Formats: sequence, structure tokens, C-alpha cells
Amino acid sequence: MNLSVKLPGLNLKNPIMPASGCFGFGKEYSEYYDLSLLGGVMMKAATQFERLGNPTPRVAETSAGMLNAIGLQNPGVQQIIDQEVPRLAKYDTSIIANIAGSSIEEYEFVAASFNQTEDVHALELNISCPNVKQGGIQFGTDPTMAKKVTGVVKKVSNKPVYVKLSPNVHNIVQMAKAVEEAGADGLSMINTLTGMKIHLPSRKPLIANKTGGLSGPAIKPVAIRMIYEVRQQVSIPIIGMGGIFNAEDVLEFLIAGADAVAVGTANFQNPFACVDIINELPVVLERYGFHSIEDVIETRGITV
Amino acid sequence: MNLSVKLPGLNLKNPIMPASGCFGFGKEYSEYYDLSLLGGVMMKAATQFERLGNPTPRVAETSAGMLNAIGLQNPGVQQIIDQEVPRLAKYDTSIIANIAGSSIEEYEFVAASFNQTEDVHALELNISCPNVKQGGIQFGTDPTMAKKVTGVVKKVSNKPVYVKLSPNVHNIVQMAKAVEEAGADGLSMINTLTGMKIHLPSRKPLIANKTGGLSGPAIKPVAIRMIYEVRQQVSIPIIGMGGIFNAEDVLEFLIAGADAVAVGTANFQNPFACVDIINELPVVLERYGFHSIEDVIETRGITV
Amino acid sequence: MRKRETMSVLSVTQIATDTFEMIAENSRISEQAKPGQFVHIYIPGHTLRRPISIAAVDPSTASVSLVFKAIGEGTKQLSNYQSGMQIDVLGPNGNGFSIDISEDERVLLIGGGVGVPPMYHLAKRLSEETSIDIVSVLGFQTKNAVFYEEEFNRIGETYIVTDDGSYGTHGVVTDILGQFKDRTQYFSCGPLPMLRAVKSKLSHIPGKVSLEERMGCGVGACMACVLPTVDNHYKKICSEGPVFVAEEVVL
Amino acid sequence: MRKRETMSVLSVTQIATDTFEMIAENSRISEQAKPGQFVHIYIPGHTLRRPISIAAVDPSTASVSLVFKAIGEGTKQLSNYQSGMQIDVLGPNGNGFSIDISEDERVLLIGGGVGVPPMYHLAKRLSEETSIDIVSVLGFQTKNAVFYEEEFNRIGETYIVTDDGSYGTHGVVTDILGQFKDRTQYFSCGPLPMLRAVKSKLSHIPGKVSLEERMGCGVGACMACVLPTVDNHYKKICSEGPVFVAEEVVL
Ligand SMILES: Cc1cc2nc3c(=O)[nH]c(=O)nc-3n(C[C@H](O)[C@H](O)[C@H](O)COP(=O)(O)OP(=O)(O)OC[C@H]3O[C@@H](n4cnc5c(N)ncnc54)[C@H](O)[C@@H]3O)c2cc1C
Ligand SMILES: Cc1cc2nc3c(=O)[nH]c(=O)nc-3n(C[C@H](O)[C@H](O)[C@H](O)COP(=O)(O)OP(=O)(O)OC[C@H]3O[C@@H](n4cnc5c(N)ncnc54)[C@H](O)[C@@H]3O)c2cc1C
Ligand SMILES: Cc1cc2nc3c(=O)[nH]c(=O)nc-3n(C[C@H](O)[C@H](O)[C@H](O)COP(=O)(O)O)c2cc1C
Ligand SMILES: Cc1cc2nc3c(=O)[nH]c(=O)nc-3n(C[C@H](O)[C@H](O)[C@H](O)COP(=O)(O)O)c2cc1C
Ligand code: FES
Ligand code: FES
Repeated sequence: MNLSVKLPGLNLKNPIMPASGCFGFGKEYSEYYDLSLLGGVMMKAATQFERLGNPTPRVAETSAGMLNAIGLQNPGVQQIIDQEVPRLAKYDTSIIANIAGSSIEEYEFVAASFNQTEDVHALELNISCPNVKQGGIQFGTDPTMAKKVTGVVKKVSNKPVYVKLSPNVHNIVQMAKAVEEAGADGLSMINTLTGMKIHLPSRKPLIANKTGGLSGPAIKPVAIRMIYEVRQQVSIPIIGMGGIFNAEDVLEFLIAGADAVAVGTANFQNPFACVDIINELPVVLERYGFHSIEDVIETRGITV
Repeated sequence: MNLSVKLPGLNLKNPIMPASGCFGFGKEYSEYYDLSLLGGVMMKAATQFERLGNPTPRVAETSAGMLNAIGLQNPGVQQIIDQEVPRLAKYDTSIIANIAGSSIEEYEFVAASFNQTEDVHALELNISCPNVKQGGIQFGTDPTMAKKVTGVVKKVSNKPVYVKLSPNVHNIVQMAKAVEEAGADGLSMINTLTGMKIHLPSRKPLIANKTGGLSGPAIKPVAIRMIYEVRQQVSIPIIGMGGIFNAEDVLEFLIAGADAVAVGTANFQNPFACVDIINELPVVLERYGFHSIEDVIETRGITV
Repeated sequence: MRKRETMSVLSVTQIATDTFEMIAENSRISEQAKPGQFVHIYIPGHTLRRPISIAAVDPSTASVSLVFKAIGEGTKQLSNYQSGMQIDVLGPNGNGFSIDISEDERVLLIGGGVGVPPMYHLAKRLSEETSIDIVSVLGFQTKNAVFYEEEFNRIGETYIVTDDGSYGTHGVVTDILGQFKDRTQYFSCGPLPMLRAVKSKLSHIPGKVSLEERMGCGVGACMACVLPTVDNHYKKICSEGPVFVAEEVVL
Repeated sequence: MRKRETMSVLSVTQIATDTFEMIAENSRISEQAKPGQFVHIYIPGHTLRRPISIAAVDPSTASVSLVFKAIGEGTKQLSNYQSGMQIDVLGPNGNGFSIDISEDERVLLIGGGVGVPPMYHLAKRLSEETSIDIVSVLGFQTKNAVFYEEEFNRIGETYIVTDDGSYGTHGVVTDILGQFKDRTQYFSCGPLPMLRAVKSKLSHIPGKVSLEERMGCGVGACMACVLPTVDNHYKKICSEGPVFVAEEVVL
């Protein structure tokens, strides 16, 4: 079955990509399977300089989900370009760089840096990280700021830009429209919902950063709703994510309005999650009467 | 162990109340246990006239949660006062009336109607129902509207007013402050997160209303985070809810900043949920070194 | 007061494609259950309980039979239950078919798919407790989906209809209802389109239909499972149903 | 390439208060595991896997021992596993203690609570593969929490310390470390405060410590489980640890 999807800058052999931050730069999971099987890889966030991230504990388990507050730990954009991208580029898969920052200037710097390499096929503009004190989520909850940073990055970058939206907003359509107007080539949604867990014995938040981002199946209904809402009013492609654990989840995202998907938390439970989903996908599409991914994308307009 | 809590208008023998909409008017669950065991009962939403609610399906199961779009079906405020309140008033428990509306005038009417009965001890002002086309959530996501409706209800009602906040906002503290300024006696949080599920065979949203409100353990981390954030900046009491299934959950809410709690979805899984939690509560408090509910509330300021 | 109930699984047997019969022990339910009533089953890991009709009871052995199709995660889990396992159930829930029927009635039972089990419970009880004349029409998708034919045959005249004609009459149940003009009352349970067709086809005689809807509480408190009535109201399937007088509800 | 691994449970035995020993079968893990390495266990119903140290292996029977305390839902579930059940695991994960030590070293093993199992694995392997002189100091909360005393005794001199004095020496492990002045190297695993105290008390000899942190992936991809190093960086406990040279990390 033809699982391929064409998106701006991305010729995906299938619509499945590991989500940013849940797959590092692919090195660890390359010990589990051939990364060429993947539609693409969304790399861990890159910032201008190395970031050490937040104190630990950085993760906590919740019902059908988890909280994380990694705090964008990464070796800095230049080292990613020098060390990580070349290693990933050996695989026959698309590479998407996730870029983050605490200021417009930092986003601009990081986006421009990726112009150095042809091996990165698209940028994912992370304006939605809830786990850093400065930047990140501010850009993702204020449409004016979101528009501004998108515009700056579009201007400086020679790659298609997918803007990653935060679900911690009242009106997701407004955010999507703002970045579409600013020239975004696509959307990536959703990032994590901000949450907290109290550690009863110490009577304190379990995550050292106090709050963390909620991911996993718990948030899937929120992701589906937001993608559905945005799809009714915005025409640029959507990379969907939030709680995808199996191929039926993928189909749910596609019908709701996504054009490709990313798998995050599921990798932690099952390091083979992405390949398992890729393998299941044809069977599941067939079960529900679809003949290809394009078929799902074309028909959904009629049925939803 | 002393489980009692004193809140404006409410002398709760314990901090456990069934949440609005998840317990009807108590009739059905009174066949399972003596409602006098409960701290209080939060009744199903009341509107000015009878409402028939949304088409079915109205509920869907999700991972560690559920979606609902009942659409505020209720027999209308007068019938609630005439038929339901007297039946509930026979039990030795506090009664909180949940009021909803599509306009400021409707809220005003419903609030004023409850002045007829002394058996209702407080109002829960539902400005956060995501499942009705008009009213409800609009009031709950715009601080100016929230302030306005709270002010109107406070003015017309002779009862303490707890405003029920929607989690579908970027800045929950802003909403809490707005209603506090308008004279709210307390807060009730959180209502459901708006979500959706696609029914794969029909390729359509499973809930007839398309979107529904997500409740259950899935949303607990969001509830805890919001209550924690609000507690740092707002001093009126908070009735906490969102995924409470056991006594440890209750303690987590109390430490985060709640002063009493409501149990919703758990009643569907276990009709004895509220009494089971009440019975477990002393053991759990003791396990974590607390001597009463008041003890938790007093010490949390120091430890969180 | 209603109590916590557990049923102890005695056996789970596959009786047709994806279709399982579970026999479990609970004396109170086996004594009290009326045909059409259901148990509301807690399945670990799932937020909501699953409603399953009581397909038969035998108070002498305190046993309760359920017949269900493994369609989703919950029912699949249930189909893997082993003898000896304890199930947390609520029930018997709902109103059920009244079997307080005059002896000279000639009843027609119409079941479709997983609507067959409550019809069997009704047929069995009518045959045990009355001498009413019973004719049953059972619809299935295909031959391998057919179950309980023997059981119904033991009770009265029974007609099988399959969608694909692989067994019995080819077609849908309503195709053959014209044959039973002598019937004075009908009872039916099955998918909504079938019930609609049955209701319109048999509008000349009184009938009762048993309905399904997605449930929250299963006890009447949450208003999830409502059905519109002809007087522009709603009735709750879990507590005021699942059995309704056909002409009082909008299907 | 790393593969999907399952371990087949052979037995689960309670060996102290809330403490269980599980013996399970997996030939690859039993052959490859180094002391200090862990398996990352999938427990149905839980989003995240649970890391548990390998407490011993026996390649001749393809068996792997785990010793764990049932502290939360996951480990409680695990303690109820029955013989024959299959467990989905990743492993052996992490780096582990190197047992490539010169024969004239006199090592000191210091384990606290659930830090004892990896120390046992190390002791056992050192005793099987070398003739190095081993002294072990094991700390527990109370008498009923003590486990593996016999096993350690069989290997070398062993001292038990309990917080409440109900068994062995009253106090914490560091209280008695002064006695072992002849030791040339130490290995330790236990709660962070203990490791901190051990590191400062034994700063005159080289040491290795094994650490715990809450994990996401358990394979080095998510950066959840980092530990600050003295050169102002972080190391990942799951992949670059859990064993670190004591003086290189900030405890
Ligand atoms: C009163 C009543 C009696 C029933 N009796 C029987 C019976 O005897 N045998 C039988 O096979 N089935 C019966 N059903 C249908 C049965 O409840 C569903 O097949 C079952 O709940 C599906 O659960 P799942 O976990 O396998 O499916 P999933 O799709 O995973 O379930 C997800 C959610 O949807 C609900 N759901 C899915 N399908 C239905 C449905 N058709 N009706 C109501 N809720 C649904 C589930 O209860 C659950 O809450 C009855 C339904 C009702 C309302
Ligand atoms: C490398 C390593 C080796 C370990 N070896 C052992 C061992 O041999 N025996 C043993 O009893 N315990 C060991 N632990 C601790 C063990 O992982 C936890 O006790 C266990 O994960 C708790 O799970 P739970 O579901 O019972 O608790 P819950 O509190 O319900 O777990 C919730 C989440 O927190 C995590 N968590 C809770 N406590 C810890 C902890 N102390 N360390 C890391 N994560 C934690 C869980 O993994 C899970 O993700 C080890 C931990 C690490 C990191
Ligand atoms: C541990 C962890 C780290 C993450 N790091 C990033 C990140 O660096 N950049 C980013 O845009 N999103 C990050 N995310 C968000 C995910 O990419 C994804 O949007 C989210 O987890 C929802 O998908 P899931 O439910 O499949 O995990 C992270 C998520 C997790 C769990
Ligand atoms: C079926 C259902 C109906 C509800 N109806 C109402 C309502 O009428 N008024 C209201 O304020 N909240 C209503 N809620 C929200 C609950 O009161 C509660 O805020 C929410 O479900 C979170 O708590 P839980 O996770 O314990 O269910 C409803 C929730 C459910 C599940
Ligand atoms: S399921 Fe709650 S009223 Fe019927
Ligand atoms: S747990 Fe993910 S890097 Fe260690």
C-alpha cells in the first residue's frame, strides 16, 4: 500500500515520524531498528548555545500519560549541525530540525544556522515549550508574538517552516491563522498541556521545575479536537501528535485533519513504536476502507 | 479523625462531594448508600427552562478519561426547586446548586430562583460548560464576561457563590482573579477540557455534538497545576475536581491548594466512589503525616 | 439499598464468530433478573463500564449467562476471562420486558445480532412460566455468526435470516415478518435500523423494543443514554429502559 | 541491533518486608548482563517502564534475578506476577561496574536498601571470576527489611547496619566505614544521601557509585535522567550510567 505523503519540503515515505524531544537525534533508537524505515525524524530542540536544562526529576508518570520538564537540554545548534545531522543524514529519511529560543533573535540565529546544511529538510518552530522560563510558550500563546517570530524565521530560513502550536490556549484557530498569515508552511500540533503532580511524601511538586508538559494518550482527545478545529479553517498541512500509540490513532489524526503524524511518548514504552505503527498501518487503513494515506486525506473533507 | 471543612455557606462534615452532572440530583445513588455520608452534593446544572440537551451519543470513553456532551439536560430551575431539592434536603448534607445559562439574564434568573429555598446552601456558577452553543464557555474564557456574570449573580443571590472555571484558557490565574474581584466567595475548578474522538468506521466525530468535555484521571495533572497556580495568587477557597478516583488523589488536590473536592467521573466506574474515598481518607491522611483536613490546608502553605 | 456485586466466572465459550457466551455465578442476579435487564460490567483499565444483557439465568445454580460480541477492547478483554475470575458488576439494571402477559397472546420475538441474547432470555422465561405461543425470528450477518438456534428451536418455531443468505432465509428480518399475521404482540432487540423497520412493519400490533446507547453511569444519573419520546421528551435507556413501548419512542 | 526481549517468570518470592525476589528466564540477558546494569520493564497499564537492577544471573540456567521493593503501583503489580508470565523488558541497559580489577585490590561494597541487589551482583561476579578480597557493608531500615545476608556472607566478610538498631549495628553504613582502612577501592549503590556520605567519607580511595533517577526512555534519548558532573555538564544515568566514578559526578 502506498503510505507516502508529500508536504512542503518533505517527501515522506510514510506519515510516521518520532516527535521532537522523544527520540534525541536518533542515535539510541538506531540501535533498535533501521531509521530509514521512518517517514522522517523530528530532532530534539536546538538552541543557540548549549543548554543544560532543568534540575531533576524531569519526568513523572500520570494516568495514560507523563509529565516532562527537560528544559530543552541540547548541545547547541552548531554542534547539532556538525555532529548529529551528519549521522542522521546517512539514513534514507527526512530530517526536521526543531528550533527553540528565549528571544526572537535566538530563533533567528538558530533558523539561519540550519541554512548551512542541506540535510535538514524542514524546520519545526517550537513556540510552545512549557518548560523554560523565558520564551517558548509566551510565543505560543500570544498570536501577535507567534506571528512575529514566524515571520522572522521564514525570512531568514531557506527551508519550509512548520510552526508547533501550544494547546494551552483558548482559541487554537486564532493561533493557527496568525502563523499561517505570517507565512508558515505547515503546522505541528500539539505540544504538551501544562500539568503538575504532587509528590505526597514530600508534599511538593514531583517535577523539580514544578510544572511539566503532559503528553501521551491522556491528551489525544485535546489534540484531535484542536486539529479538527484548525483543519476547518486553515489550509496549510498539519503534522499531528499527542498520544499516538498505534495505527488506529494515526488514522484518527489523519481523519481529524492531520497530513502526517509524530509519535512521542510511545517510544518510551516501546522503542519499536514507530516501526510497529508503520507495519500496522496498511492493515488498519484497509480495515476502514482506505487505499492509501492520500486517500484518507482526500476523502476526509467529504466525510467529516 | 476530623475530616470537616468550613467554607463560605458550607459546613462540610468531610471534603468529598459528587461533582455536578455526575450524580444527577442524588436519587439514583441514594439507592447505593446513605447520602448523609457525603460532605455535600453538587447538583446537575439548572437552567431557566427545561433543556433537552444534545443528541446522542453523548459520551465516549478515552484513555483514562471520557468525553461528554450532555448539553445541560435538566428539568428547569423551578422543577429542581420543587421536586429535587426537597428530596435531597432529607439527607444531612450540604446542597450546592449548579447554575448555567445562555445569557446574563438567564444566570440572574436561575440564581434568584434559588433564593426561594433555604435548603440550597451555595451556588456553583457554571461559566465553563463546553457543550452548549450559547453561553457557558464564553463566559468562562473571557475575564470581562466572567466578572460581569459573577457580579450579577452575587448581587441577586442571597447565597455564597463558587465560580466554576474552565481549563480551556491560557491564563487561569487571570480568570480566578477576575471572579474574585467580582465578589466570588470561592472557586470550583476545573470543568472539562474540550476534546474530540473520531469514530473510525463512520469517519466522523463519535459524539453527536462533535466536541465534548474531557474528564477523568487524564486531566488530573492539568487540574492540579491550575489549582496550584491559582492558590499562589488568590485567597478565596477552591473546590477542586478533575480525575479524583481515590483518597490519595484528594490529598494531592488539597496540597495543591484545594479546600474541598468533587468527584465526577469516578462515580460512573464505581457508584460507591464517594463513600469509598471518605472511608479511605483518614488512613491516607495519617500515612502522609496529617491529622485532619484542616491540618493539610494549614500546613500546605509552608511546604509547597 | 443496592450492593456491590461480583460474579464469579464459570466458563467462557466461543459460540459463533467473535461471539462468546459467559456463564458466571451470582445468586442475587440469577434470582432477580428480568429479560431485557443488563449487567453493567467493570473491566479493569477502562473508565466506563460495559452494559451487557442478561441472556439467561438459572437460579437453581445461581448462574447468569451473557452472550457478547468481542468488538472493542473491553469485550475482547472479557472474552479472555478465565474460570474463577471475579467480575465487578452492577445489576440487574434497567426495566426489562414484563412477562406478565395474558396466556392467549401469540407473541413474535425478533432479535438481530447481539440483540438476540435478551430475546432468548425472554423466550426462555415465557416458555418456563407461561404456555404462550412463541415464534422467533433471528437475524444474523452470516452463517458463522448464528448462535442459539437450537435453544430457540426448543422453545418454539424459529426462523433464521442472514444478510448474505449463507444460512436460513436471505435478507433481513423484516423481509419475512409478513408471514406471521396471527401474532398479537411483538418484542424486539437489535440494531436501530432493524428496530425502526420492525416498528413500522408491525405498527398494527403492540410491541416492545429494547434499545442500546453509549452509557456513562448506567444507573440514570448522568443523562448520557437518552432516547427521544413521542411527547418531545427524553427517556433514559439505562434506568427507564432499555425496554420501551414501541409507539412511545422515536427511533 | 537490539531486539525485543521477554523474560519468562520462574518465581516471585517475598524475601523481606515489601521486598521481592523475582527469578526469570532470558538467556541473552543472563549471558550479557554486567553488575550494575538494569532491565527496563514494561508493566501493562503504565505509560513508563520501570528500571530494576539485575541482582544476579546464572547463564547455565538462563536465569536472571531481580530484587525489588513494592513501593508503588508498578512494583506492586510486579510482585503479584505468577510463574509462567511473560515480561516485556529492555536490557541489559546502562554501563555497569567493570569487574576488570587487579587481583590485589581490596574492595569495599556498600549497599543501602534496594541498592543492595546490584552490589550482590557485583560481589557474586567478583567472587566467581576473581579472588579479590571483598568486604560488604549493607544498610537497611530495620531487621525485617534485611535480605541477602547469607548470600553475602558466603562471599566475604559482611556487616549489616540498621537504622533502628533492630539488627546488626545501629546506625547508618557510614558509621562503620572507619573500620575498613585497608580497603583500596569502593563500590556503592543506595539512596542519594547515603552515596553522598559514602563519597565524602571515602574520598581517599577511588570509588564508583550507582545512581537512580526517574526515567523516560531508559535508553539515552530523552534526557530525563541526567546527573550533573563536576565539569558542569550532565551525564545520562540510563545510558552513560547508572555507574559513575564517584569523583566525576556531583551528588
Ligand atoms: C442495554 C445494553 C445491552 C447490551 N447488551 C449486549 C449484549 O448482550 N451483547 C453484546 O455483545 N453487546 C451488548 N451491548 C453492546 C455492548 O455494550 C457493547 O458492544 C460494548 O460496550 C462494547 O465495548 P468494547 O469495549 O468492546 O467497545 P469499545 O468501542 O472499545 O467501547 C468504547 C465505549 O463505547 C461503548 N460502546 C461501544 N459500542 C456500544 C454499543 N453498541 N452500545 C453501547 N455502548 C457501546 C462502550 O460501552 C464503551 O464505553 C449492549 C448495550 C446496551 C446499551
Ligand atoms: C537504574 C535503576 C535501578 C533500580 N534498581 C532497583 C532495584 O534493583 N530494586 C528496586 O526495588 N528498585 C530499583 N530502582 C527503583 C525502581 O525503579 C522504582 O522503585 C520503581 O520504578 C518504582 O515504580 P512504582 O511503579 O512502584 O512506583 P511509582 O511511584 O508508582 O512510579 C511512578 C514513576 O516514578 C518512577 N520512580 C519511582 N520511584 C523511582 C526511583 N526510586 N527511581 C527511579 N524511578 C522511580 C517509576 O519508574 C515510574 O515512572 C532502580 C531505579 C533505577 C533508576
Ligand atoms: C520528554 C519529552 C521531551 C520533549 N521535548 C520536546 C522538544 O524539545 N521540542 C518540542 O517541540 N517538543 C518536545 N516534546 C513534545 C513532543 O514532541 C510532543 O509534541 C508531545 O509529547 C505530544 O506527543 P506524544 O503524546 O506522542 O508524546 C517533548 C515531549 C516529551 C515527552
Ligand atoms: C457526564 C458529565 C456531566 C457533567 N455535567 C456538568 C454540569 O452540568 N455542570 C458542571 O458544572 N459540570 C459538569 N460536569 C463536569 C464535572 O462536574 C467535573 O467538573 C469534571 O467532570 C471533572 O471532574 P471528574 O474528572 O472527576 O469527572 C460534567 C461532567 C460529566 C462527566
Ligand atoms: S448512562 Fe447515565 S443516565 Fe443512562
Ligand atoms: S531516561 Fe531518557 S535519557 Fe535517560
